[in-house]
Amino acid sequence: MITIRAQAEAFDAGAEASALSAGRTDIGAIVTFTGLVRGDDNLHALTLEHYPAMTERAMAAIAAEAWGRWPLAGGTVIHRFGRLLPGDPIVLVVIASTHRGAAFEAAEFLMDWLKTRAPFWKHEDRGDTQHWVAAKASDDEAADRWER
Amino acid sequence: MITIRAQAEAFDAGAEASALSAGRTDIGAIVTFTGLVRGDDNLHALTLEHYPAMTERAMAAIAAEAWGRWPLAGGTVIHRFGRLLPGDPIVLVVIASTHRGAAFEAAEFLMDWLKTRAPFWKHEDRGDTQHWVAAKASDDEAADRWER
Amino acid sequence: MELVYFAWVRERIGIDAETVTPPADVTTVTALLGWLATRSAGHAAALSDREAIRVAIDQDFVGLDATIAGAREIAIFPPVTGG
Amino acid sequence: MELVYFAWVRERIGIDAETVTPPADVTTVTALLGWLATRSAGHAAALSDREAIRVAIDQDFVGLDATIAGAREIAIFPPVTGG
Repeated sequence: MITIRAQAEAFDAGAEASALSAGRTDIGAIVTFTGLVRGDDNLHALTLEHYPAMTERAMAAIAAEAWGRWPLAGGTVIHRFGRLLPGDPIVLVVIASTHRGAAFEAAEFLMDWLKTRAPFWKHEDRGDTQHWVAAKASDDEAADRWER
Repeated sequence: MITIRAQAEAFDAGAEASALSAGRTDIGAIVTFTGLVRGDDNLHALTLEHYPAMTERAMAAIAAEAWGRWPLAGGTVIHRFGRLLPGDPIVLVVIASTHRGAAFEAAEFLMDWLKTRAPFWKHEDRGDTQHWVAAKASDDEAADRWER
Repeated sequence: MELVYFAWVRERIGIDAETVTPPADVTTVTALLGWLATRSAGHAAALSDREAIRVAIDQDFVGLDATIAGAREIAIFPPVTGG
Repeated sequence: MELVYFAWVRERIGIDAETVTPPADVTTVTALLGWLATRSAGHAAALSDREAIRVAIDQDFVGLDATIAGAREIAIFPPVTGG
């Protein structure tokens, strides 16, 4: 099962990964992805807006897709919303599997689809300028790799 | 820089990842891979033999190759040796980069090459049988993906 | 039906939600967007570039040709940028 | 030169290291393995399947056609299985 959460609070990536494998001896590989706020170009803060009624539903659909595609032993996906500062963690994907190939692929897939199919919008405060982040063609291409 | 260590002691994957990004705001993505001992088929213990005079030299060469291939912000690779039990962590790869694509690729590359180019040998104790693990063709194929 | 707006769509329209009753001949998302754009200058500015508009009906993404019949909540927003 | 053995190569030979002085006509890894195999039944058993043997000279992996001239330490072992 892949647990999903949308939350304002920070998360502890190491604790989430440890929780997945605690007491189990059937897991051979854990892949953890943490996305962080980069402070380049004078970024003061990044605010993530989301669509509360839809967010966890969309994240659960993406998680279910991953669960159906790869033989996974467990997973946790956390996406934050609200105001974040440079260096703050934004998103966490932890995937446990018997073998490393499935864990790496599923984690990459989840990130690619979260970026293009979960209802979050980033707003950047760069001090003298404020703007909504535009969707990237490279993210669409990354997501399209997994179409079938 | 990618820090490499061969050690008997366990490691704390979360602490290693946090240490990489502490005080920095230029990192957008951290990928952590943890390999664990699986307890299937009645495995009692897994003992990793290594070639102490060569181990860290070989790990450093693999790390240097990754550093040259992708734009990375930092990394840590830890490989344990000695007697391990089901559920114990064996190997850790943490890679930090500006973007997620490079971090995922470099982490996968490091695991594929560690499996085929670092002087470690696994010995399995399954109670009534003891044997050296044979190299897998699938690991050679995974490593060959990165040849150029 | 309830309409909800996010990100710059919300900012340009100036409100985050409204309840509307479109005319009977407005049966698709495309028709709804066309009708909404006539409601105010803010609506018109928010919806002028249809390529930049995404829509969810009752919390599921839909295409612009989707029917709005039976919809309780329609969300209108830019392409998502989370992750 | 110093020879070091690992994993089942070490177990079959029965020792983890030895110092040897091969004849002058033994100049390559392949020739060294052939000469070593004549030293004991254990050496012969360890080295019988050349496809399963890997070699490092002075802590660098080498192929079977590598020269052993100047080598200080030659390690002989099965394909690695770490990770």
